[in-house]
Amino acid sequence: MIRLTHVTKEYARTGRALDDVSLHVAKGEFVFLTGPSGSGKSTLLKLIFMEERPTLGEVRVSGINSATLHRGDVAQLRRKLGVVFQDFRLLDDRTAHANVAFALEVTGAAEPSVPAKVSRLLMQVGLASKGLAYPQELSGGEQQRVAIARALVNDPFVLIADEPTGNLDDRATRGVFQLLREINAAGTAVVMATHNLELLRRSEYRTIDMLHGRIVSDTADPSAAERAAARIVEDDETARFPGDAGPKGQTSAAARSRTTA
Amino acid sequence: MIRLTHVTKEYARTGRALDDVSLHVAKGEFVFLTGPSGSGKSTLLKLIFMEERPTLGEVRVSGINSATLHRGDVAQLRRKLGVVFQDFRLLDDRTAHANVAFALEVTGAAEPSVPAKVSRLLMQVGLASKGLAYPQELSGGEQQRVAIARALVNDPFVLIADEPTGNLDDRATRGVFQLLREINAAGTAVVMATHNLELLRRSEYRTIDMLHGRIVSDTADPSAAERAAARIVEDDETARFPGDAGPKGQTSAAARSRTTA
Amino acid sequence: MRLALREVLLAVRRAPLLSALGVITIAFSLFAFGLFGLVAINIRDALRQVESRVEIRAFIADATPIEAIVTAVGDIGEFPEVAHVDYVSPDSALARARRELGEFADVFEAGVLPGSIEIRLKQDFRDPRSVKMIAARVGSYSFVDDVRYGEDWVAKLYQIRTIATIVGVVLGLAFAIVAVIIIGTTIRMAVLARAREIGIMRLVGATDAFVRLPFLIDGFVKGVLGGFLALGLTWLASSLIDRALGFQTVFFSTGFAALGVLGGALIGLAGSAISVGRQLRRV
Amino acid sequence: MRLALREVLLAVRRAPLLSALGVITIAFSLFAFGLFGLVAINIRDALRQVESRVEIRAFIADATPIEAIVTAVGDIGEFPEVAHVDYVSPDSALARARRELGEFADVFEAGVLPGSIEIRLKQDFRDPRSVKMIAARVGSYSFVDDVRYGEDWVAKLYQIRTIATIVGVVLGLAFAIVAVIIIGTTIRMAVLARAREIGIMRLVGATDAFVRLPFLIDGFVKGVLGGFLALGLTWLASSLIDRALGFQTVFFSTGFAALGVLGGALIGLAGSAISVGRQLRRV
Ligand SMILES: Nc1ncnc2c1ncn2[C@@H]1O[C@H](COP(=O)(O)OP(=O)(O)OP(=O)(O)O)[C@@H](O)[C@H]1O
Ligand SMILES: Nc1ncnc2c1ncn2[C@@H]1O[C@H](COP(=O)(O)OP(=O)(O)OP(=O)(O)O)[C@@H](O)[C@H]1O
Ligand SMILES: [Mg+2]
Ligand SMILES: [Mg+2]
Repeated sequence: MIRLTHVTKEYARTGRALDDVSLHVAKGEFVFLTGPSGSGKSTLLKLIFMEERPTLGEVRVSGINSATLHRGDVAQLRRKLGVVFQDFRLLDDRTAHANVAFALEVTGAAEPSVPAKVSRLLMQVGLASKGLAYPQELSGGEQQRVAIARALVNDPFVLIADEPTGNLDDRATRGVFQLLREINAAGTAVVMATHNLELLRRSEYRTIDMLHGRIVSDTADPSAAERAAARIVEDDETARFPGDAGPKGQTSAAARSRTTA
Repeated sequence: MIRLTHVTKEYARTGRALDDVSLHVAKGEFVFLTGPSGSGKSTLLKLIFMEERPTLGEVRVSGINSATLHRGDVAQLRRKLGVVFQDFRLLDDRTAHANVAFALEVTGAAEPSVPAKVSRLLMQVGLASKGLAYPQELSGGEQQRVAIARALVNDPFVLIADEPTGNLDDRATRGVFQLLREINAAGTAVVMATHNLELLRRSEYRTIDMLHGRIVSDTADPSAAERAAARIVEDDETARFPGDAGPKGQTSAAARSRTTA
Repeated sequence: MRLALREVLLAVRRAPLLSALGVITIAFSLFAFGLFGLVAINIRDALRQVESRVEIRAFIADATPIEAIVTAVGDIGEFPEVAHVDYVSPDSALARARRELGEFADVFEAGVLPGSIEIRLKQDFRDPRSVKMIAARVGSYSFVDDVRYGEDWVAKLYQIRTIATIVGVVLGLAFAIVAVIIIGTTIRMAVLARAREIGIMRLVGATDAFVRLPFLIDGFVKGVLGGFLALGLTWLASSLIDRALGFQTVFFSTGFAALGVLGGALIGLAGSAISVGRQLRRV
Repeated sequence: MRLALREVLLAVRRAPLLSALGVITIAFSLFAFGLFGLVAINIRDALRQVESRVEIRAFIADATPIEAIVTAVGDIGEFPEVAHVDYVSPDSALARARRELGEFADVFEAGVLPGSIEIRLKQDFRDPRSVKMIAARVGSYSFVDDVRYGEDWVAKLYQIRTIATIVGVVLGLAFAIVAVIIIGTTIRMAVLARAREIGIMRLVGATDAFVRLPFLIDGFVKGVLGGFLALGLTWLASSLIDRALGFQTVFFSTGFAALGVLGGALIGLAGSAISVGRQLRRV
C-alpha cells in the first residue's frame, strides 16, 4: 500500500529533513505521526502524495514508484488520495462548496451527483451553512474543515492529514476525529500528523514518533526505537541537523507522554 | 488601553460575526480569548488592530478611535502593536530573518541595531539556525514561530496573538507561552486567542469565552455570563447566525473545561 | 469542456480589468500591424497604378504615311506582352504636354512635337528585361526615329517596390513579435498570479491538460476578440484617413480580414500555449 | 530611501523576466513613438526643403535691355519678404529645362524659352496671401510679360503640411496612450501579483508612502531604461532605413533625445503612480 524504503530527503538550503526512513502502512490502517516541530512529519507526508521526491531511497504508493514516476501518474494517484494540508491550500476564488466540488470534478465524476455529495460532506464537518462563503470569509477552523471535506469527497483509499485539527476547538476536533475513524472503519487507510497528545492518548492506534528526520519509535515495530536511539547517539557529534527541537538524543514529547500516561 | 463599546460586526455574506461586544483590556493585562471555531475570536482581534472596522459601536486602542480614524493613523498604531496572525502572513520572498527585520525597519529603527535584535528573537523562539530559510522552506511550526518573533521585535505595547501555538508541539507551546509571560511581565498587554485548554487550565490569567459572536463568560467580569445566557435564550428563535459550533445556548467548550477541572 | 469554459468565465470574473486590458493590448498590437499592412497594400496599389503606366514610346519620323503607322500599331497589338497600343498624333502630343506639364506649359508656346506610338505592357512583362526586349523589337520598324522607355524609371520603380515590400515585412514582423511578447507576458503574468491556485489544482489531482485548457481557451478568445477590435479600429482609421486625404484608399478584402482575426486567435493561442507550457513546468 | 532601493532590487530579483519584459514593452512603445516622430520630422524636413523652393517667376519681354533687368533685380532684392533674386537668361532657362524635365527633354529639341527673374521668399512669407501680394508688386514692372507663382501649388503644399502634422500628432498621441496603458498594466499586474505582500506590509505598520515608493522608483527606472533602449532602437532603425534608401534622414537632436528619455521616465512614473494609487486603495 504505502512503503518507504531507506528514504532520505535533503533540501539544498536547510539540510536533511528525512534521514533513512523506512515505513510500511497496510491497507485500512490508521497511523498517527508525531514529533516536535521541524522533525519531518510534513516532509514524510509530502513524499507519500508525491509533492516531493526522495533524494535517496524509494517511495511506493499503490503500485506507483517514486523512482519510475511519470508526470501523468501523479495526477492519477492524487485522485485516489485525500490530503488535508497543514496550510489548508484552498482556492481563494471559489466558494467552500466549489472548493470541495473541484476535487470531485477533476476525477471526471458524473456532474449531477456532485452537489449532493459535497453538501453532505460539508454538513458532516459542520459547515452546512457556509457553503457559499469564500475562504477569506471563513474563520481559521472553518477553512480547515473545508480542507477536510475536500480530502474526503472522492472516497480516497488513503487519507493523509497534516495537523488537521490545529485550528479547531476541542469539540470540533473530536467531531473530525470521529469522522476519520468512520471512514477508516469503511476501509480507508489514514495517516495523520498531529501535535494533539490527547488524541494519541485516547486512541489505541499505531503511533510513529519522529525526531530530527528519523523514526524514533513506532508502536507497531517496538525495535525501531532502540535502533534509532543507537543511531542518534552514534552520530551525535557529526549530525548537522539543527537542534531546534531540543538536545539530541532526548526522547520526544509524544514518547514521553505515553510513558507517563 | 483597549476598549470596545457595543461593537457589532456584520459581514455582507456571512452575517453577524460579532454581536454587541463590550470589552476593556487594561495596560499590562494578559487575556485569553476562547470559544469554538467561528465564534468571532479572530474578528474581535482584527477590530483591535484595525484590519476591520466595526459596523456598529466603537473601538479605541491607545487613543485611536475607529470612528474618527485616518489612513495614516493605522500605520502608526500597528507599529506599536505586535500581531501573530492565525495564518502567519509571512512575506514569501524574504528569509525568516528579513521577515522579522522588516517589521522593525518600517518603524524607522536605526539600521545597525536591527540584525542583532532579530537574531536574538529568532533564538528565543528556537529558530537560530533557520534565519536564512524562506517561509516555504520552513515547517508549519517554524513559520508560526517566525510570525511570533516578528510580532515581538518592535517591543509592542500590546501583543495580539491569534492561535499562536496551533502548529506547535507541547514543548514549543510551553516555550512560546513562557516568552509571552515574560514580555507581559515587562509591561506589555497580551490578548491571545487559543483552543489550547491546557494552557488555560494551567494559568490563572483572565479568560474571555465567546460563542456566536458574543462574550458568554469573562473571568474578570463574572456577571457577563449570566447576561449573555439570558440574551441567547431570549433571541434563540430569531438568531440567524449559523449553529456550526453546536446547539444554541450550550455552554462553550472552555467554560465546560473550567467547570470540570 | 463545459468545465473548461466555466474556468474561463471564472478567470474573466476574477480579473475583469486584466482580461479587458489583455484584449485591448492584443487589439492594439494587431491594430498597429493592420495599419502598417494597410499602408503597405496602399503603397503596392499605388505602385501598381503607376506601374500600369509603364510604356514604351516610339517616335515616328515626320513624313511617315498614316497607313504604315496603322499597320504597325496592329502588329504590335498582337505581341503577347502588349496590353494596349495607341497612336498619338503630333497635335494631340502637344495638347497633352501642355496639360501634363502644368507649370511649364509656357515652355511650349511655340513647340512642335513629333507623333508617337505608345505601348502599354501586360502585368507580367513590366520588368526591365522584357521592356528592353520589346523596345528593341519596336525600334526595328524603319519609320521609327527613336524609342524611349525610361530605362532608369522602370528600374527605379522596381527598386521602390522592393524597398516598400522589405520595409513592410520588417515592420510587420517587428509588430507581430511585439504582439506575441505582449500576449505571452499577459498570460505568463496570469499564470504567475495564479501559481498558487495551479499548484493546488495539481495537488487535488488535476492533470496538466486540465490546468492548461482554460488558459488556452482564454488566449484564443482574447485573440479573437482582439482581432475583431483591431479590425474595427483599422477600418475606422482607414476611413478617417480617407476623409482627411479626400480619396478612397484600399481596405483589406473580407477573406484577408478573416485571416487577420484568425491570425490574432492563433497568436493568442500560441502565446498562451508557450507561456503556460513553460510556466506549468515550474509551478 | 536606501530601504526603497533595496525593495526595487528585491522586485527585480523576484521577477527578473517580468521586469525585463516591462522594460522591453516600454522600449517598444517609445520605439514606435520615436519611429513615427522620425517619419514626422523627416516629412517636415522634406516639406521645408520643397517649400524653400517656392518662387515667383516673372517672365521678361523679349527686347528688354539688360540694365533695366539688373535694376529691377536690385530693387526686388530690397523687398523685406524676399530671400533671394535671380535672373535666368533665355539660354540658361533652356539648359535647365532640359536637365530638370529629364524624360521630356526631347520636347525641347527646338524650343525657345523666355528669360525670367526668379524670386525666393523668406520662411515667414511663403503663405498663399503674401505670395500673391508680392507677385502683384513684381508684375507692375513694365517689361514683365507675365508673373507665375503656382497658386495651386503653394496652396497644396500647405495642405499637405497640415495633413502631415495632423496625422503625426494623432498617431503620436495614439502610441503614447498605448505606452501609458501598457506601462500602467505592467505595474498594475505587479501590484496585483503582490497584493498579499502589500497587505502584509500594511499589517506590520508600513505607511502608504513606504509601500508606494518602490513601485514609483521601479516605474521610473524602467521608464529610463526603456527610453534609452527605444533611443537605441530608433537610431538603429533610422540608420538601417538610411542605408536602404541611400540618403541621410534627419535624426533627433541630442536635446530632443534626452527629452524623449525623460519623457519615458515620466510616463513610467505616471503610469506606476496612477496604477499603484488606485490599487493600493483596494488592496
Ligand atoms: N520545501 C522545503 N525546502 C527546504 N527545507 C524544507 C522544506 N520543507 C521543509 N523543510 C525543512 O525540513 C525540516 C522538516 O520540515 P517538516 O515540514 O517536515 O516538519 P514538521 O515535522 O512537519 O514540523 P511541524 O510540526 O512544525 O509542521 C524543517 O526543518 C524545514 O526547515
Ligand atoms: N472577511 C470575512 N468576510 C465574511 N465573513 C467573515 C469574514 N471573516 C470571518 N467571517 C465570518 O465570521 C465568523 C467568525 O469568524 P472568526 O474568524 O472571528 O472566528 P474564530 O472565532 O476566529 O474561529 P476559529 O477558531 O475557527 O479561528 C465566521 O463564521 C466567519 O464565517
Ligand atoms: Mg508540518
Ligand atoms: Mg480565528
